[in-house]
Amino acid sequence: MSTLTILLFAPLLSAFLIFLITVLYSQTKQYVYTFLALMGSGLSALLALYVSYYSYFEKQVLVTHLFTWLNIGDFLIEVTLKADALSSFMLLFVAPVSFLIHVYATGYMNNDKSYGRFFAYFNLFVFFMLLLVLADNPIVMFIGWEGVGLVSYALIGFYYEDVKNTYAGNKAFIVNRVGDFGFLSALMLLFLSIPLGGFSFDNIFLGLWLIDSHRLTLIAFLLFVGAMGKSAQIPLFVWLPDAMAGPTPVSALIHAATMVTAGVYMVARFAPLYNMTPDILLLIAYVGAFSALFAAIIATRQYDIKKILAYSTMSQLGFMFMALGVGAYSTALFHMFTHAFFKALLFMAAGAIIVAYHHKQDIRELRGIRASGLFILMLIATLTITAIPPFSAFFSKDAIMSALYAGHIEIFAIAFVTSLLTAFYMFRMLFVLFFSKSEQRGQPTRKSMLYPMTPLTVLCIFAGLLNVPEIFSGNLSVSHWLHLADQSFFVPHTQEMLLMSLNTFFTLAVIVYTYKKYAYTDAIEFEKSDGMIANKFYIDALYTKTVVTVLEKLSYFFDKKISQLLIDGTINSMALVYLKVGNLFARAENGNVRFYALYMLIGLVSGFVYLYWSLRSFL
Amino acid sequence: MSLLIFLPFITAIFLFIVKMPINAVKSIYVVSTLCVASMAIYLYVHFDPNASMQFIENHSWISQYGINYSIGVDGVSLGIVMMNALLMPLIAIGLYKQRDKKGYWIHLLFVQGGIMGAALSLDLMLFYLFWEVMLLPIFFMIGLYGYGKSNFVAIKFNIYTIFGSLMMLVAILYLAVSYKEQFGFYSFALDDLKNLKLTTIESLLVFSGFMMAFAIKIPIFPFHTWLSDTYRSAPTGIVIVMSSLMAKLGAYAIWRFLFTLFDKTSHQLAPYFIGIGLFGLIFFGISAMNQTHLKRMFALSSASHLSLIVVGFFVYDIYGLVGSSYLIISHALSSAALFLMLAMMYERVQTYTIDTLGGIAKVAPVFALFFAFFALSIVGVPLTSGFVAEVLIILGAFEYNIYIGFLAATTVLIAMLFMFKMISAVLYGDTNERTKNFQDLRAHELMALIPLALLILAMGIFPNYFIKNIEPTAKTFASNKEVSHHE
Amino acid sequence: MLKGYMILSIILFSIGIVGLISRRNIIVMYMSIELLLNAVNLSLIAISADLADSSAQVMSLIIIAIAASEAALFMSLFVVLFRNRASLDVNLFTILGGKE
Amino acid sequence: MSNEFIALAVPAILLFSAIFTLLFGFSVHYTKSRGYFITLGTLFITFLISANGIGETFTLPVLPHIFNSMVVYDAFSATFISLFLLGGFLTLAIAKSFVDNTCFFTHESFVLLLFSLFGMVILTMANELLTAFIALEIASMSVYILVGLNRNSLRASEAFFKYLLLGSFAASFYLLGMVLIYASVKSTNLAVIAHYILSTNLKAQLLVIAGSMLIMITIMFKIAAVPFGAWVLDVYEGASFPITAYMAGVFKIAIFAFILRIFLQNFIAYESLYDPLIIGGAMVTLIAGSLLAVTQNSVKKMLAASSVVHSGYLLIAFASIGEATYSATSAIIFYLFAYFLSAIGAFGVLSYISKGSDKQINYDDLNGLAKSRPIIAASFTIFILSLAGFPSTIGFIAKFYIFTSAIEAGYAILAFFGALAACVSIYYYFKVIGHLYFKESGPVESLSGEKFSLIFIVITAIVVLWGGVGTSLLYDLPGINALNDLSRYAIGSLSL
Repeated sequence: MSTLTILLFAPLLSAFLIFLITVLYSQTKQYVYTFLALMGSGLSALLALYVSYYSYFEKQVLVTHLFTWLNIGDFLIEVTLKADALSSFMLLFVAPVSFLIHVYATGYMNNDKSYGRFFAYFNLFVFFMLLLVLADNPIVMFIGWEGVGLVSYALIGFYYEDVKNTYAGNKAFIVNRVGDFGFLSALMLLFLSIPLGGFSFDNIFLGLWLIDSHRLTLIAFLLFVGAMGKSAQIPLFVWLPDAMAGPTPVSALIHAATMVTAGVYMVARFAPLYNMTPDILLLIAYVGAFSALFAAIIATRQYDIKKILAYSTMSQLGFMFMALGVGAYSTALFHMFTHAFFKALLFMAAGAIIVAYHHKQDIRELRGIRASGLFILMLIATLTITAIPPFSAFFSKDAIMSALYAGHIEIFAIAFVTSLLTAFYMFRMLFVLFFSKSEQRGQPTRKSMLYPMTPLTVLCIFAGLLNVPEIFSGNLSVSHWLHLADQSFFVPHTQEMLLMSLNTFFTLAVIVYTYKKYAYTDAIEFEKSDGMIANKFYIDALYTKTVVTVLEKLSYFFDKKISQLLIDGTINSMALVYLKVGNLFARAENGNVRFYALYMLIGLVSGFVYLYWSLRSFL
Repeated sequence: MSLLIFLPFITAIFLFIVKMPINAVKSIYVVSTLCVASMAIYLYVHFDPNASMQFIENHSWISQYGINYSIGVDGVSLGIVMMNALLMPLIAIGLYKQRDKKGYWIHLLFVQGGIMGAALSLDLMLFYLFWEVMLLPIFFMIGLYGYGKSNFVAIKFNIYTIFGSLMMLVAILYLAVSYKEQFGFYSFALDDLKNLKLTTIESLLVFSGFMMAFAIKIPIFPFHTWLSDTYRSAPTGIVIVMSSLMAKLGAYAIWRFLFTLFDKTSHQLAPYFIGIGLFGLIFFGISAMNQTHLKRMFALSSASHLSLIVVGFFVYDIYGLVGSSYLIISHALSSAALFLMLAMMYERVQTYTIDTLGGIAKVAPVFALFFAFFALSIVGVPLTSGFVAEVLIILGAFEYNIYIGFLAATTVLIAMLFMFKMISAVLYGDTNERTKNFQDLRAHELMALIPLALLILAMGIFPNYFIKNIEPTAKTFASNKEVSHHE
Repeated sequence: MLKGYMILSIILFSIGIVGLISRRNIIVMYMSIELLLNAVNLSLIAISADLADSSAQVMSLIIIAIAASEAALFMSLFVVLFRNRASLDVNLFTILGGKE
Repeated sequence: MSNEFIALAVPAILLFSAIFTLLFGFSVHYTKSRGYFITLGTLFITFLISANGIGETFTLPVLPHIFNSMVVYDAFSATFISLFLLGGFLTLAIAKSFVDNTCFFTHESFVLLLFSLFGMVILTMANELLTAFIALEIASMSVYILVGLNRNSLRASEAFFKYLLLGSFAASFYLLGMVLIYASVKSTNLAVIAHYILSTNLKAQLLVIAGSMLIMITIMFKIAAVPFGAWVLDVYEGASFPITAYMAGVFKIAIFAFILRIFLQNFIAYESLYDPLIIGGAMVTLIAGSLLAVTQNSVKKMLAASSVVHSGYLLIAFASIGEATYSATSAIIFYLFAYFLSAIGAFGVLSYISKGSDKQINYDDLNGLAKSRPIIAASFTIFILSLAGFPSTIGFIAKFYIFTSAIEAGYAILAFFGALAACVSIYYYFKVIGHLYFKESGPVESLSGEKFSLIFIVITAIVVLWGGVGTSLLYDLPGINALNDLSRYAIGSLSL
């Protein structure tokens, strides 16, 4: 039993146990589930910390070979766990954050009738996520990849009594599957293209240079399609807002901190491949940029807390993809790192508010709530997301900005606008919630929900220190640790300084404007809640029209028209015609003996005619 | 090994003759099928992956025409044999409380014997015999225990399939006669007929004769119209047999006979059949989308998967072959389980229409769990056997041609189109008065379903253990391909 | 010489056939059948005379015998039919037949 | 015992017991069942005797100095004789219940049956055209009367009328043909004709060809090949069930015995000339027969029409005699055996159900039979399957031989055609099974089951099954192989 094995299977085991208990004995006390769930995630969290520590300081790579999954022809798939720098970095925040959110969930889901089922899924999710992270070949990674999608499907539709939730789940899974379609095809092509057998990442990267560039571009693109699906980028983002139908901890863990970032992780994982396909990189950058802007714009007209946060997630993911697009992989990952913390925190706070104010989610109804503790947490998180120094996101985002500035100025412009919009909608939410003349009080928040937030808050503030740029006499330690195939770009310190200050200044300006607009006013009431933006630019409607309806019609056409009418109709009518002919023929058999004699005569004559014809030469 | 074939027959005849209470009939059925299953497992354990054809038995039957009773098993047929042996007892266990008709079980035994014989026989005449004999009990069961206008459906199905088999019969005879012309004596043995030299047009015709039979059985695209009605009005036992065994038998026969006898022709025609297969894959999948009758939906979904199997076979490289034979097994398991659960559901709510259902998860969580699991295993999510098979087939398709590959990969999308909607509509939502006192799975039903679920998982997580039995045989065929490509 | 007889018998045979098909009265039909047989007899006799081979005459005698037995059958047939339907018109006897 | 004895014994016994029954019928001691069992016994004994001769190849002219080698007794005739004696035996045995339930089965009927069998025996042994004709007429005339046996039934008498009229019409063709042949060969002995054909050139054989054509037409009439078989539906419908079975099964065999002998011995030379005709005839027969069969509502007429289809199959084999003599001939023999078993069985079941009434049995009259009389239904199903050529029944093996011989002769297209016809036949045959099993029965009247007939029906059914899968592997029973050997010997005995 190696470390990684335990790390991976602890959550699975607890999930399995919880599942068994729920099935076998439904009157189980809640604390049993709690204990099991926290054991599973907690254990893996500890080990994750150990592993990443090990990898960070010892610069060692842990490898564990479990078993051979498949071995046909050259198609050799080993199930091997591998914690290199990248994986350990992922572990570093995935496992602990999951643990914290588990703790939070124990409070959030308290006295829920399907408490056990929830934690079974939750632990299962952790397992798949870790599998995704630790996999050392793409196929196993894909298994984890689909696994998380599956669990998220189950968790979105967690409250299945309302069918709409399950439909949201279906939507999420189907859209993800579209991405997976790209991913899988990419993997197949990749395997067929690399000459030497074995399919671990190392082999792939060894073989890359033998693949012709067109094929490679195609592969890179398809991989990115997969990433789009998971990370909710244009055009495959539609599922993310609906995914908020699930319980808030789910949104916090799966649709903010971990799963949705898998796309980023995957692209970073394939960095060597992407470095060989610059045009796809550019595409990624643009997709990221537009997704970010798009999401930010929509977010300005949302009223549901979780929806707003969902769009902000999408927007932040957009930032990460921009960074990837210009080849600043470690920067992207670092932003993902900080994002995990502040977004988790935001969701948790939102969840706390939702619980406290009996499951109201519309900020117009929640106006003027009074909860100082939550307000502070919310404020810190919001400041972080708007990248105000010295909060962690400042460092990560600034790094992205400067990278963009060095790389593509137009993308930089988009990013800049987006960040201002981010400030706008985040503070809009904040002010509307907390700064209002009207006043309402809810129940106090449970301890088990508050405790996990505190470490996250701390991390929000200080996590940035892990990767201080040398401009602040830091040494980008994370980037060095990851030593990904980053493309190097240089921005003069003066310019970078200027950028930062401009950024910060404008952000503050926006915040002030927002304060003027929303704090203690009813501006929110006067916003018209329809129109382009509020309706998400009619994208959903568009998809419904183009894809769903067409498929429905096609289905009807195939089944009713082609199968039943055309083919089956033909066959049946053949039988019918045969019967008709038979009846006609039966007429000839009219029972009159003279006709029978005539038939005989006809036969006789024709026979002799034939004989004459064939023997005429002898006559 | 003949016992595998004849024990069911003997039991059936015994049951037919002796009068006894229905429970005794069921238990005898279970016992005998379990015996068959244990023998099959013995077979599996002693199966040597690297030897080609084993457990061979050979006796002369009609000597003037060189027709022999010769049976044997290899990597190709192993899967079918195992499925046939394993599923049959599970049907009885799962439906133990239902189906209080003696004939039902007798016919099922006949079917099992027939399928077993067809899967094992190495002599074309013998194969044809079992292939046809199999139809009769199915015909009777549809007519006797079926729903709706079962009489018409039964006759239509019979004519449809027998038409195909007659074409095959003529083809077989043609082979035998031309063998006599070339080698001076009749033979129907597969190994002899391999050595035939046929002209292109001859082999083309004979090939299509065979293919007609198989295409109707499977069914692939234009021959599928008997499918949905038959599934709809057939009783569960037969639906399971059809979707999990009979159709698979057709697919298996493609490999066993067509690829063995007409290596080159298969290669020449491969593109067309791949095209038909892909078309069917998408066509059936989309047709299934807005079906309201669950059996019809699953009928079309299995048709879609079978088209994928056909694609995998005709791609004709090691990945395709192995993947398809793996999909045969895994889909047999999943669909059998699903149809079993449908029967259980029908017993509880007396309906198959989706709209009238809903909220089952609330009242019967275990049922819902299993149902969702099997449905997902059809969709082919990771850790289920379907995933492995689909990955392999897609890989083979990509190796064949990149565009084919993309089309084959759409299978990961197709199945979802209807599956998830169906799951939501049936399991989720709130209960209605039909489903509000829906009883959860009983012990014997669990006994039937759990093995299937475990097998599916095991095949999904440790595929290598299962595949190593198929692979060597597939390798030989794939290497044939190399040869015939070079020539 | 022979040719003439042959032609005659052929003509008779044809008359018989035509009569069988064209006439509606059963007795007339029977008569045309007799005509057929006798045409054959005639030709046999002629051939035997031509070949100076007596066996043909034996044959014709046998045929006549057979014709006689047939006559017996037909007579009984007339009785039966007439008793069932007071008529011997062929077109009346069509209750059997392929048509439903 | 010596073959000479057999050769004389069989027809002699038949004749004797026929006359005896005829006389005995007038005595006061006569009861129907006695007459029945006398006939049955005769048939059984004669069958045993003749069956003694089969299984080896031999040929012996019977008392040539007396009969002027008009009749010959060889393995061929022995085989056929035992075949249709068995057929007659089974028909009569199964018909027991029918005979008991009907008034018109007087002693004359048994006499006629025996006479007709006698005629067939002679026909099979005939080695000379006129003898054959006399035999044929003896047989046919008895059958004519048997058809019209039920004087009070309009159907029966009409069937009698049609059969008689057309039969004598056809017979006249035979005579004309014989005359033409005689005119050029100066003899009607088959051996002489064969020698003539071999020795002279085609120009000198024009008359022979025309004559053979006419004879063939008569035969085609007898075996009800389209367009000469128009009578078959009406006559089968009109005749009472046992007689129908007798005609369909037994009489056909005798006819084929003759046609095979004369074709193989003499006209094989014209085979290439006739093939197109026969092929055309086969196709037309198949089409017409299946067309007629699908449209019928009465099961009896359906079986009648299907018998036309079966003649079509036989013609397929017949067409391929030239290229594949051995396999085709043995196929024909096997097919006849298979067909007469199945047909006698099927008609027998019908007669069993009809309980002696001459009412038509429609499909709906079979409804729910499986519930009321499962054994009858089961055996009926077996017969039907065998007629449909479903595997594991003897009918399948028969079709298998037919198709094989056709392909071997190079007429793969004919085999394909036959397969299509078989596919159509599935429809009307399985309709019967459907009605037997799937339809709900009306009021089930319990008829007093005649055990005797039932037993024989079951036995026949078992034989049919055994013929399908039978093999000498399991026990030392004669299986399919044995039957094949029989036909081999039979053909071997013909002087080819």
